[in-house]
Amino acid sequence: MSQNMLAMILAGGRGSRLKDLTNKVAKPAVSFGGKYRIVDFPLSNCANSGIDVVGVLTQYESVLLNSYVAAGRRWGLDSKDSGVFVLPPREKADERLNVYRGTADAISQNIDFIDSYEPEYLLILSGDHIYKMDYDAMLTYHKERGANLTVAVIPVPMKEASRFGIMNTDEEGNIVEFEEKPAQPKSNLASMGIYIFTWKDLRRALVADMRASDSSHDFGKDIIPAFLADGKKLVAYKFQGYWKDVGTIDSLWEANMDLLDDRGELNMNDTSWKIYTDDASALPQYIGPDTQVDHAYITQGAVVLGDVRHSVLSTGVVVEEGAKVIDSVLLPGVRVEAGAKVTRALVAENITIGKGAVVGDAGSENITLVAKRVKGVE
Amino acid sequence: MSQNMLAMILAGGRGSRLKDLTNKVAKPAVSFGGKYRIVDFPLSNCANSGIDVVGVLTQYESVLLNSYVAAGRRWGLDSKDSGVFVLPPREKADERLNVYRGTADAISQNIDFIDSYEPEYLLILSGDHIYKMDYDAMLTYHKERGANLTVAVIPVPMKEASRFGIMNTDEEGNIVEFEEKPAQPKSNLASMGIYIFTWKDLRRALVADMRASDSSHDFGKDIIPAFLADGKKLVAYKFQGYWKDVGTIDSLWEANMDLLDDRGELNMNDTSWKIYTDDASALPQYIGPDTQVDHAYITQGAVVLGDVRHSVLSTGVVVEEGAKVIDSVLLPGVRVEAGAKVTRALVAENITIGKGAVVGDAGSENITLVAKRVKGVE
Amino acid sequence: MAKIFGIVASSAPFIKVEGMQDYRPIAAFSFIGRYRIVDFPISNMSNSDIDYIQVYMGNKPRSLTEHLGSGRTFNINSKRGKLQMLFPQGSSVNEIYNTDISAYMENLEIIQRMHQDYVVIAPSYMIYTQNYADLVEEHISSGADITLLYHRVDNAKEAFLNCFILNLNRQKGVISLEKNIGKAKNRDIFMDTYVMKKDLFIQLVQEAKKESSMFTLADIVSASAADLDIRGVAHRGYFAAVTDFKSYFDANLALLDHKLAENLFRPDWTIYTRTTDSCPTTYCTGASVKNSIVSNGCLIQGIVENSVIGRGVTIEKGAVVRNSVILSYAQIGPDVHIEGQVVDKWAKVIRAKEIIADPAAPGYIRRSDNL
Amino acid sequence: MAKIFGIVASSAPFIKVEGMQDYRPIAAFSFIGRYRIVDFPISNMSNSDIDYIQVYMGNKPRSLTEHLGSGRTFNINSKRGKLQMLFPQGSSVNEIYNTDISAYMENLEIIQRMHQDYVVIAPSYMIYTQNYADLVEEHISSGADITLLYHRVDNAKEAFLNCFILNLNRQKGVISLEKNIGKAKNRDIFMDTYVMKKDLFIQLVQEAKKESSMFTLADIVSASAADLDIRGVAHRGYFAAVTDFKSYFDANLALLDHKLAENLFRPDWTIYTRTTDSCPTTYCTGASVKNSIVSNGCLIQGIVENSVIGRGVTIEKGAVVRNSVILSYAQIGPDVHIEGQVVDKWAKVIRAKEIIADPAAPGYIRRSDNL
Repeated sequence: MSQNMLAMILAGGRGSRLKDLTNKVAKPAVSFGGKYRIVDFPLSNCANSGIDVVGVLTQYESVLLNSYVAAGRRWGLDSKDSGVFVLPPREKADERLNVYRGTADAISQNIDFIDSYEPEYLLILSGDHIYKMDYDAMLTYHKERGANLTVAVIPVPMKEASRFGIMNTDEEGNIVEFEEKPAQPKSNLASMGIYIFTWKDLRRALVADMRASDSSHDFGKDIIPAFLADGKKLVAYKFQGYWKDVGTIDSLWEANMDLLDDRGELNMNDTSWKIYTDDASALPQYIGPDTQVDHAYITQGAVVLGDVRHSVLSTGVVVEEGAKVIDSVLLPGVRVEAGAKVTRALVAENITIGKGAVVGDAGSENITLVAKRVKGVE
Repeated sequence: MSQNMLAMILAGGRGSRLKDLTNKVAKPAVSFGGKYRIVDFPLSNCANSGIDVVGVLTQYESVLLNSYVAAGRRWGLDSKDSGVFVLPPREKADERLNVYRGTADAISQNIDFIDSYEPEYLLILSGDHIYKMDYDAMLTYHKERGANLTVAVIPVPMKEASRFGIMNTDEEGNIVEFEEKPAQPKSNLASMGIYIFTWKDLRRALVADMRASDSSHDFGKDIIPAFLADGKKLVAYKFQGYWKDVGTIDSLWEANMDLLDDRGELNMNDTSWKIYTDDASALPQYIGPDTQVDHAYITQGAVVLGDVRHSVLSTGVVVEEGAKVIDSVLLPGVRVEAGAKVTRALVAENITIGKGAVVGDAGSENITLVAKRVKGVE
Repeated sequence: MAKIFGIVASSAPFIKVEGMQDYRPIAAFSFIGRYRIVDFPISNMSNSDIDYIQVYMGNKPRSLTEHLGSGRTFNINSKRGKLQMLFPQGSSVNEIYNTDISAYMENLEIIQRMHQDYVVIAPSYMIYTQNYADLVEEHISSGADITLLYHRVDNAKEAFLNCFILNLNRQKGVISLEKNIGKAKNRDIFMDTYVMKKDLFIQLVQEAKKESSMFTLADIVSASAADLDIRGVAHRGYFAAVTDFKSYFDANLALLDHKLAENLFRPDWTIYTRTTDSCPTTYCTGASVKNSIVSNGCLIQGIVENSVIGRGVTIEKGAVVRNSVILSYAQIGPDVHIEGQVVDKWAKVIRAKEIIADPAAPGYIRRSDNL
Repeated sequence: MAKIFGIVASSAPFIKVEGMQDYRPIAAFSFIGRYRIVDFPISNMSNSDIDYIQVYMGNKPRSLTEHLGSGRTFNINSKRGKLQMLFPQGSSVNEIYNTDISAYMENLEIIQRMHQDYVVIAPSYMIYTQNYADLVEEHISSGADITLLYHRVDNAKEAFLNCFILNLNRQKGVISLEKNIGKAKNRDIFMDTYVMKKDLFIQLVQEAKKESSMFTLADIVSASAADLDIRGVAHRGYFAAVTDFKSYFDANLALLDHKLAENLFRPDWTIYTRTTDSCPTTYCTGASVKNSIVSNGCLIQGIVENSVIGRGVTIEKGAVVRNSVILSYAQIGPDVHIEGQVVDKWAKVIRAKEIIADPAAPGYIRRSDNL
């Protein structure tokens, strides 16, 4: 069955800046927003954009990620010709088991998979951004402009531009130059790491790149420069809306906090563009008789018997009597025992904060990551 | 969600005795019986035995196998708590990407996956046998006998016993000795490579085996002998019925031919124990106006305009006018052009036998594997 | 294990929930926000490894059809098993003819073709958990012809008024079934749950049909009490029957007792339901929520106490909701005060500033109403 | 691309297929063994990227409900889209009231809630392929209010007798719709397929209801021909309408022309259907099969010519089947000779040794019959 556009999600990296959160799970599988995982965003965007087949390129500790995304039913990607396919590096007849040497190499090693669907276009995504985007609208733009490659860009404040890959464009939105983290940025259009390639063009470039001994096999470092050098048509597709890289504990916490701004820029309640996820078999949330819940984002399966202020509570979280949770994100299964106090913290899955314990610091610049059981205070 | 019994299918090997058939697909994904793939048998057996979660341990060129088994809907293994999970070797936080060093090591490396389901029992299967078996009945036997390990065995002719792993049992069916391919077999009970372990016992043995530097990390060579040495209770579960290892071209051809014996020992038409597979979107088969079809097993999507005798025709096979197919197995997408003749051959997927060409030999001892396009004769 | 198939019966025509039932069968009623009543019998069966389940649809089957889907939601293997929906054939003008027996007669060919030996029949208007595999084991080892599940209650004078009661002898043999007309407090309420062999079931259905066009399965079982070995098995744990509007309201609010809720929803006995992919609920600054069950997708800006809030409900600033059951997507406008109400799906209460009833006689606001 | 939702209409009450229709709606009729007629409109929609499809169910919805499932079979994303089954509310005693309009009126709230701008309405008793996305594009660029799909035929005297014909002007404007009563050979048969804006559709439904309780959508469209810009678009390719028993028989056998079948079933336009997981078919020694379409799961020991054989059919030794349509799981016993018949599902012809009819007036053997 041929598909017009296939999506490939680069889910590889260890995500070591997320520290102990990624000891047991790959970054895209990290919990987010009470009931979601980060990878739900690109996958739901694919489903809502009418994409049927998604490849997920994994490498590091991917068993949870694999089994999570393989159940494509969560995003409706399990109908007759649809599927979410996990693509780890694999042993071939003529070579030993490989690892992916770079983002472009991850695609190169799966050319046979992609070819089997005979796509006209290939959409490349990364697995660690929070945003909602209609890739079909981007494809329409790619076709209208007759581009070989369309890169989604988002305007960032000029003073932060040097932290990003910057696309310098002409008046018509053609990309004339790409600079990775330029010291002196000429533009504030940051690459979102979202590419639509005309497949036959990318395929040719990948085959050449595989043979190039000096290549780092990376889209930003090798493929885009090669496209530019070859005089290919590269256009920038400007995205408006919420978009956040959640590569650090602080940015992950911030993105969670942004959800408290209900019906905000990232409107999770918009039924025309839902984010789908695994549906936990949990009771609705229960708010006890003697609690204060002031500005909170809470999901089913949470039991709140203590006080919660300006916080995000995930599935199965229990806040016991007299406990206080302030400016914090509690990931699934966290238990805050009676009288404990959690402030400005991100508490990892299934962690218990013992009776009367105090974690986090209202005055600290950084968010406290709590990834180990905290003993109670007698 | 805890599961009573998890199944793990060892799908790893290259299957090099299947020669060019496994250049592009792993052995369990090889086509069989017109519309099936070999791995449909253990997976359908799991579904019909009420097993919800199946892990598939892959290594070699597994992209087709991965994407095939990951769509668990084919076997109904996609309901709320079900799934077919592809488990390749993977990079962990503390070590580099591993390969599976043996059958037992493949399980050892996935202890965390198995533990997450808290199973009481673990069923180990291999991915290259054709048979129908109720694993739930075997589990009942395992529990009744209070065994630590139950091994499914099948009686083989005594003179062939030295080709198998042989289980020597006492009168009560307890396994007292295991001999791999014994020169002087004491029994004709061959191991089918199907094990039910009480998980906590196997888990302990695997942890020990991982540390043993002299171990080959193999169930037959290491784990079973260790169980025997430890005085664990090992029982043999006698299986009656059709069972065939399809590890060579000849045995694969034979197993296909066995299907011509309709409603035979392996009754594919038994609606109480269906073998599920991918459903091709194909027309029903069409038999042309001027053909002879004499003893054939043909599936939907085949178009027969020539003559077919004692053969198996898969999805999308076309036999053109005047062509003859005799004692042969045509895998999906094979086209036998006008006037060509195929005898005693197994023709690989999507191969075309050109006009008037002649392949195979009625008198040869071995089956001819046709894995490359055969040119027509003008 | 014995081979069992399940039947989820449609509620009898004499059971009427005013208002709510105009829009959907009781089976499709929302329960504590997230569930529908039919989730309980189906999850009980699925968890008991019964993977072939027939659900008899009543009138207005659309919402129930969508909710049930292919059964994947309920962890039923769609290849090995089947969640089959069976429809009444052109419902009779006079609904006294719409008995369970007539539904079974219409689908007798399908029932006869089942290869399982035993059938468990469960109601779609009662809420309880029960391991049916265990019940069938008990049935088989007792040697009974029919096993009926019952629940001992001490409030049969004012509750369970449309249910049957079992009259049992000392050996738990069933002497007869009779309608509960509130004569005594302590009664053994029949949970409309049967275990028997498939063949006996078919025989009883055919006999009932011969006897009278108005005969129900309960009637023929009662009439057979002298001839067959019919036994009662007591059920323990949470049990509610939705037989009228008040019992629906009470069954929801009863689960505000969180201990009771944890008793009904045990980790080893999942109650499955269809997801709507709604996002978590937002509690705004100024909201105050006490002793309430809240579903996902809500926006809460007002005061909520002792209430059950369904999915996607909006409770605006200054609104007060007490002792109420608010169904999905309802909207309670600013400064509106609601007490002792069931507010049906999509209803909007904006202009009516005070709708207050005693929870002993709760009020009802119709679906999609604008007040 | 314009946002479109699809409606698959239930066949009108005046369309009757004797025999077959006693057991299932025409939508659920088997077609060349493997398919059901409803597969065509749904696959056409799915392939046109229409992922929200309403199917209006007629009487006896069970088999159709099971066939449709959640829509996954038809490659519809179950999250983004929906294959929704809508049921008639207690069918009227007098079936002239069971119009398409009354079904739409009953579900008007759901239709109004759709967020798509355009609707494509397709019949469930006609077999053809059509890219609806292209048709909607054509509709939009033409500026028409309503676009109707039609097929030019040259056998309207003897076929398509229950269909409407379009009277078109030179610009393909629709002057009127009328019933085909076989007056002329060359006619533009209306394919019961409409494109219009959702709002206009709702308006027409409401007008039709006001006009007369017996008005159909075709009636109100015909009545609006003077006021609205209604245009015809010609369809090319295979087209069949199952409006009576003979047309059902003919539509099946017509596809024995393998070139015609390849024209209807193109590789880039998959017709989806639900799998039954049946195994391949066994042709035994001594069997002889010529010019026939054979489904999976059959056991063929006899002679089959110019016939369509459904799934799991058994044709025993010495049996002869010619010019016939054998539906699933039927059994043709030893030495039985069948010609010009439709043998319905599960029928067994064992004792009747010769059942022969002229294909011009084919015979029918009822479902589950034993002959």
